[in-house]
Amino acid sequence: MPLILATSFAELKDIFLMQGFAGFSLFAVFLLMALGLAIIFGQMKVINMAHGEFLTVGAYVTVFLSHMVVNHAPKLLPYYFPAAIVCAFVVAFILGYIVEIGLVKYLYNRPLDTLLATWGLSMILQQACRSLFGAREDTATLPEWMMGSWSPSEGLDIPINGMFLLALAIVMVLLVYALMYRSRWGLKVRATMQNRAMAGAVGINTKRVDRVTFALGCGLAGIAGAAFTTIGSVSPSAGSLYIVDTFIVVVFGGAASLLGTVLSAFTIAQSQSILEFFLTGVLAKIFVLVGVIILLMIRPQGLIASKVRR
Amino acid sequence: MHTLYNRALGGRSGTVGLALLCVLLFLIFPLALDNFRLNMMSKYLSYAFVAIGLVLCWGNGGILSLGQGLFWGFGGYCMAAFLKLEAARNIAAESGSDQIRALTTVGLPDFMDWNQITSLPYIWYPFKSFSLTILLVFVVPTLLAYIIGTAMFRRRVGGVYFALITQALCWIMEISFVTRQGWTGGINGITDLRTCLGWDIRTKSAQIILYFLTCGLLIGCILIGRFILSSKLGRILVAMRDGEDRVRFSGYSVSKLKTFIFCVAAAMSALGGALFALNVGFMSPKLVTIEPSIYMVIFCAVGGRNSLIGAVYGAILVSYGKTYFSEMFPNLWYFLMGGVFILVTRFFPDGLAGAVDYLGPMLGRKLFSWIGRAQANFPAAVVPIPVEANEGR
Amino acid sequence: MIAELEIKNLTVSFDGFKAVDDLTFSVEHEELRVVIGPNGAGKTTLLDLICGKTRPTGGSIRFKGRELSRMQENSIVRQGVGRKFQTPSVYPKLTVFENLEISFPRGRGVWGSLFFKQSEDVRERIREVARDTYLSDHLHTSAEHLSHGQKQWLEIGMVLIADPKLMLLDEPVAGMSVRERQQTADLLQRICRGRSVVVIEHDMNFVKQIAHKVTVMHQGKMLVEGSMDEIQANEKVREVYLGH
Amino acid sequence: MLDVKNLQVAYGESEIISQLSFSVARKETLAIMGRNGMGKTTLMKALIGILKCRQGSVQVDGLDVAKFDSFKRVDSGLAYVPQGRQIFPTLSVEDNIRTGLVTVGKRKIDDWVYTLFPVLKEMRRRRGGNLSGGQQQQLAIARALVSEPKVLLLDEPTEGIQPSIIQDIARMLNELKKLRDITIVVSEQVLSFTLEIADRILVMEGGRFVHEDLRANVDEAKIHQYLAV
Amino acid sequence: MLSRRIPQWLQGMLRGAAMAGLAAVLPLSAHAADPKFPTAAVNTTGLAVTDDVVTVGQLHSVTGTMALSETGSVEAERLAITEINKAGGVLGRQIKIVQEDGASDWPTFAEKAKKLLVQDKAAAVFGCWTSASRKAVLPVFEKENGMLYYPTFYEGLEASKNVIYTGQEATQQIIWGLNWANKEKGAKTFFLIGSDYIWPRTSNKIARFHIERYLKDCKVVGEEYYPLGYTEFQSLINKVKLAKPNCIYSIIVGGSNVSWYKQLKAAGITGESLAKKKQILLTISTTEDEVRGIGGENVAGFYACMKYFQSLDNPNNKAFVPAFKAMWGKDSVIGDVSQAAYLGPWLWKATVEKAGSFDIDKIAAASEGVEFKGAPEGYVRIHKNHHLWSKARIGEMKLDGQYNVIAESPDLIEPNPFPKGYQ
Repeated sequence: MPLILATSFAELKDIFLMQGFAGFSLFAVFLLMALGLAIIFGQMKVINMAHGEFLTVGAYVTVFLSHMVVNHAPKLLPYYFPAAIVCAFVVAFILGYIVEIGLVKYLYNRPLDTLLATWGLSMILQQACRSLFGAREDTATLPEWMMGSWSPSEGLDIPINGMFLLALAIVMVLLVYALMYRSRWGLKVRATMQNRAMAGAVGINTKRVDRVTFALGCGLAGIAGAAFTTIGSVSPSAGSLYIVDTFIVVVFGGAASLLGTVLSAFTIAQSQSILEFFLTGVLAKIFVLVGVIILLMIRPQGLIASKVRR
Repeated sequence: MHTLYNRALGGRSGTVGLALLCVLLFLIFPLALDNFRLNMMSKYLSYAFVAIGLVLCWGNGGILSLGQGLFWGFGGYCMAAFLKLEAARNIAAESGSDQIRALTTVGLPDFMDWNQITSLPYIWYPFKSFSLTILLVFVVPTLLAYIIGTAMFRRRVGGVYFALITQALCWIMEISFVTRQGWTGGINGITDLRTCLGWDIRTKSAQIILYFLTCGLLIGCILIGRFILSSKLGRILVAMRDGEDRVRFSGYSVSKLKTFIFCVAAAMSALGGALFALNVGFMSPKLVTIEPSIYMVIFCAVGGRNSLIGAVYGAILVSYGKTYFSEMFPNLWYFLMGGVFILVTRFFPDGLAGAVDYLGPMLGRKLFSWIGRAQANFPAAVVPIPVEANEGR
Repeated sequence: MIAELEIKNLTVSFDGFKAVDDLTFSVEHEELRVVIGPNGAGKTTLLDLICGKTRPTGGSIRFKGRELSRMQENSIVRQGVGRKFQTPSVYPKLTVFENLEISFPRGRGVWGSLFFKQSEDVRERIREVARDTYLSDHLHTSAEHLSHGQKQWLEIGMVLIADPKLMLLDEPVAGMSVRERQQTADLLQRICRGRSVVVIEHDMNFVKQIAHKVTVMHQGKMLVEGSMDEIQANEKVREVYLGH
Repeated sequence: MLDVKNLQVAYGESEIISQLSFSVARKETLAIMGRNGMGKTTLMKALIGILKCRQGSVQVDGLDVAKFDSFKRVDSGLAYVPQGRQIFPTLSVEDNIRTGLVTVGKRKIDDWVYTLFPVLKEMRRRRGGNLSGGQQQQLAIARALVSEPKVLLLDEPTEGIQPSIIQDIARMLNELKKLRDITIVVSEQVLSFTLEIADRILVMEGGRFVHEDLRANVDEAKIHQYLAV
Repeated sequence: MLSRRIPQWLQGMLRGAAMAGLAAVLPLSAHAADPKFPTAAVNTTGLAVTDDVVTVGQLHSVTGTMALSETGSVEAERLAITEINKAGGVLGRQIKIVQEDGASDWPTFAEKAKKLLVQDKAAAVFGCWTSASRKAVLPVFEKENGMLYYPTFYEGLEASKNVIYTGQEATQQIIWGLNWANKEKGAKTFFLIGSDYIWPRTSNKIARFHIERYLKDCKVVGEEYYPLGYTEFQSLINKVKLAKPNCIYSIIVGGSNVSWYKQLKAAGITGESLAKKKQILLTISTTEDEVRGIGGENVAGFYACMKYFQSLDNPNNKAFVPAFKAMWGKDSVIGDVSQAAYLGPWLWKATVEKAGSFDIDKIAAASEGVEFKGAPEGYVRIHKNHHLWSKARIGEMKLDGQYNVIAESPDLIEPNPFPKGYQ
């Protein structure tokens, strides 16, 4: 790259720092997307093709709130975003709860059928968003503090929304970890997902666990949707763009492992970001996907697999 | 002869089902549909090839591929490449505009001109020959399926993982095709296909002939599918779906068998893709990617994942449903299609064929009792109709 | 006499846990060997290793002088090794006849199975095996409708029809009635003519009936080997296994 | 303590258990014996609610639980140790035991559990799936016991377990009966084990009871005959 | 905005229903065939033209990813048709619309185009947005002899008897804009960015050629493409920072726009910061329609080169904007493409009246020289090559999502879809 040669060393250092951070913020994006699916697909073995649409729902909730705030209470603009995240979670959670009762609960142990049914669901949700909010793109008005960049030195700009995403992703991972592996509720989930009948026979209300777990996964997607309004647009079909990436991250990580999901999101994000810098966006995407598929062929169980004699 | 009757036609009940389909395809549709709708039917039927392939590899072999669009697309692109080159050779005679004529290099597809490609890329050379194209239509996708299948099944990647990986492969294919637009026509695809060996495929008569060609090849694929399923291989497939290890320890190479059936499905898909290019005169990366691949699985699921004939009905019904709903309710048809998918998976996991198996005997009994009564009223007049047509499937 | 099956220093570990630990073991021609041992002693893992389901971490498995430990499962089967699993794995949706037909050792390749012709000798052989395994009356019953014991027999039949030189049977009489056990014992006596058989079993009465020689495994290692009487007299065996 | 009346259980068309009635007194240990396929496991699954009963009532301490889901039955005082143990393989031993604590709403595993099953204390950080069969059996019993049941259902606890551990289990159950106010229903095929723990023996065949004996005057030969045919 | 968009959705539906009702009722009550133009004379090829109704097709994506871009065109075309109907229709005939959904899927476009022409016998079709959808339907229109009014600015390299291109072809938009950047803003180095498909690629090719050949001492320092719908532009932004071009030339399309501009801002690149370093960002793809989705605060200070901006100050536009808002809600915005879509029905009406016939061949022949003086962009005229003569303008983005028009080409620019030397 003759370009690089023409630039001073200090500048290069800044660019590399920023590029490294670009990888981190992509990592945060992947992680937020994949967390909900890691629960729904990784634990419950439901192939939820409508996962992207739950993300869209969360994003629309945020946009809706932002318009409300702008129109009716502009003073709250700097503070509304955390509330929007909570609302996005709640709405997506409730929607997920309803979907579990109405559809998913009939399809446990038929993973490939969940794929087809949730594909239908995703069409319905997309159209519902389109009918309610219009086909056009919309955007959330962000609080001023979340826009722009943090510039510790001249030439070095670290995007604030990227930092926010990264922080949010880390917090969410820790919360999910605590919930799944440190709480009694997580114990119930893990027991139920391993052996539904037996979990019932030791006194766990498995139906409720199923409903809440699925809804939780959807709620996490809602949070991801809210977070994405900081970097992207909202449109009815926005969610469907992420679905393949999300599945790749979860599968590559080793479906049932939270640590695996984190590692895989990191690996994929950093390699894509680095390749993007030296190649072009499309080539980077192709290389990363092919690489992941080859690795999955060598190691079908994913990066981290639980080793146990069953 | 007798074994052939039993194996390819599937005995009596199979023959009846096939005969009904033939009547529908060769008589009722051509008589009842106008040329426009008949051409659409050819399009639907070219999807049915994929569905039949999926019945073999998913319904019977337990291998769900969400990447059938890949093979369908390769078949289609191979055929489209040939047709495009022919159109490009005749551009001077065909084009409506002097300017286009003046600016187009004869023998070079128009999109290459737009991308400043001055000579035909080497990978396009084989498509100058019709026979080589036909060969490639089958060889390229089958070889691809062989490579994917061998790599994945050796490593025992199966079930959901296989489905998701093939889906990703589809996506890779789409973005590569889009980005190499000088070679592939990019996101536009290969459009404006005109003649095949000098025969204008856009005329009414050509479309009718192509319709019958499609139907004939489709029936051929059903027969091949029947032949495979009725062989020992067919039973091993079912056995493999239910207990892979046992098959392995009966001395079979599971990965080879799986690869074989996956290749068969790929070849059938490719044939469908090639026919699509002929019928529609068009090939696009939009047809190759994830969404159509899922639709293809849905055709198969709606028809009944175990039934070859059901797959054809599934493809016709879902595609027609999509056309009909979107014509009637251009703003709301997503609701209707989505609802259909949910209802089918929820209430008819075995699709139409399952519903027929379930309802058929019941209707048969009703019919029988009705005939019985009729006979009681008119003693010698009515000969009982055999009711076992729907049984034994 | 040269041993048909020779296992030397075989080791396999899962996640640091050694399921089979430096095991050396051999079976002779036409011998019926029974392997006993407490749960988790590595008996089933041993069979998995021989038939290729599990790859060993170290050591060698030689059958008739050929090394098996690097072969694919289906190649091992073609060397003449047949395996019956602990929980009977038959094809539930197929009939007894079809189950046996699939297991018939001809037309195992892709093209072979596609153009496999069900000739009279095949049918005759299927009937013969069905007779041997007491299933003559059920030839056209779906396997899912058989009783537990009959499924066990069917699976033995499926292994038998391939005429293996070494049969590995994991708990063949589990879930059988006493009468069925007797019939199975007779069957095994017949089977081991012309081939070697390795059986895993818990039922000591049954073991007494069939075993030529007994191997006791404990914690992945061989504890003792000998006739049933010697085993029952052995102090160590009493300690770990029979208890008091 | 446990009263079962006119119980009927079926898989699809075929009825496995029909019109079965029996009752177990407080602190009594009832053994249900019979060969494979005679309906013992079906009965157990129906009692804990993994299988739905078509008809009949199941009263635990006077409360009819026949229409309840499994978890509510556990709440009402039933506990279940299934055939084949069915511990949660990727959960640690500790977590496996904790799943049983869900109904009582406690977090901490009481000391008596480890007193009763010392081997589980050693293994408490291991994954359940990596335990040996006998250890898994103890784990499954511990998991059932921590929910402080009134009635403990044990389905073939000796199946596939080495004889020495079978002895241990029998000893442990007898100790338990002394320590706690517990009623036990156990299904078994091994008569020697049964005789060590049971107060009363019912023999099951074809989904109904065909023979009853108190331990005091058990007719071993007769029961052997039922088990043997 | 959104709080009142929910009722707007209902309103939209009601309006649609009302319009359908209008179309159904009006002809009955209205006069019979215009005696000057009997149906037999104006429709000799069996189009769906009766004594009082003429059927046209409308073919856009209302579902799928492209629906967000095409909605504006659907609305503008409906407005034009409603206005024409109110003004007495075309040759005394009311226009009836058959709407079809292209579903963002090119093969579907081809299928629906064929349906409109073969089954519905539509006298004209207003539709398509992406180049790919146009390429898909083009053979159908040529084969079945239909008439398509295509609204989007596009790459050129095409001229068909059966299409009227109401948007600008590449040279009308690119060359004048680059000259402006070079002369007025002193841009010497350019970084070309685009979505990965034919329009951005072809446009950038023309741009590169123009920069390297015709602009003095100018060069292209980077050229990058990203897939449609892509949302991660940080690596690209770093590359741009490294290259330090005077002009970031952006042809990002659709949903990616929002991510692109939001991430630019987050990386510290704003109109203000660029101005300090004597840099500019010039786009030819981001209309007011997109800016609404991006948020004006993210794009303020960037420049766009187009032929129409909503803020354009002329009498036609002063009437057009309120009419549009009255029909589609006061929050609606109008972008370049929507305006071009609005021209379609009017140009068709003028052409039909000029030809005195609905016949496709006659319309195709009569199109040359047809003018529309009421065009919101000012004045347009159809060229022999079926493209429009039109002006080019530069707008500067403002915080409120509107453009400030800061420069305008003095004359109408001749459409030249096959520019010599540019390929």
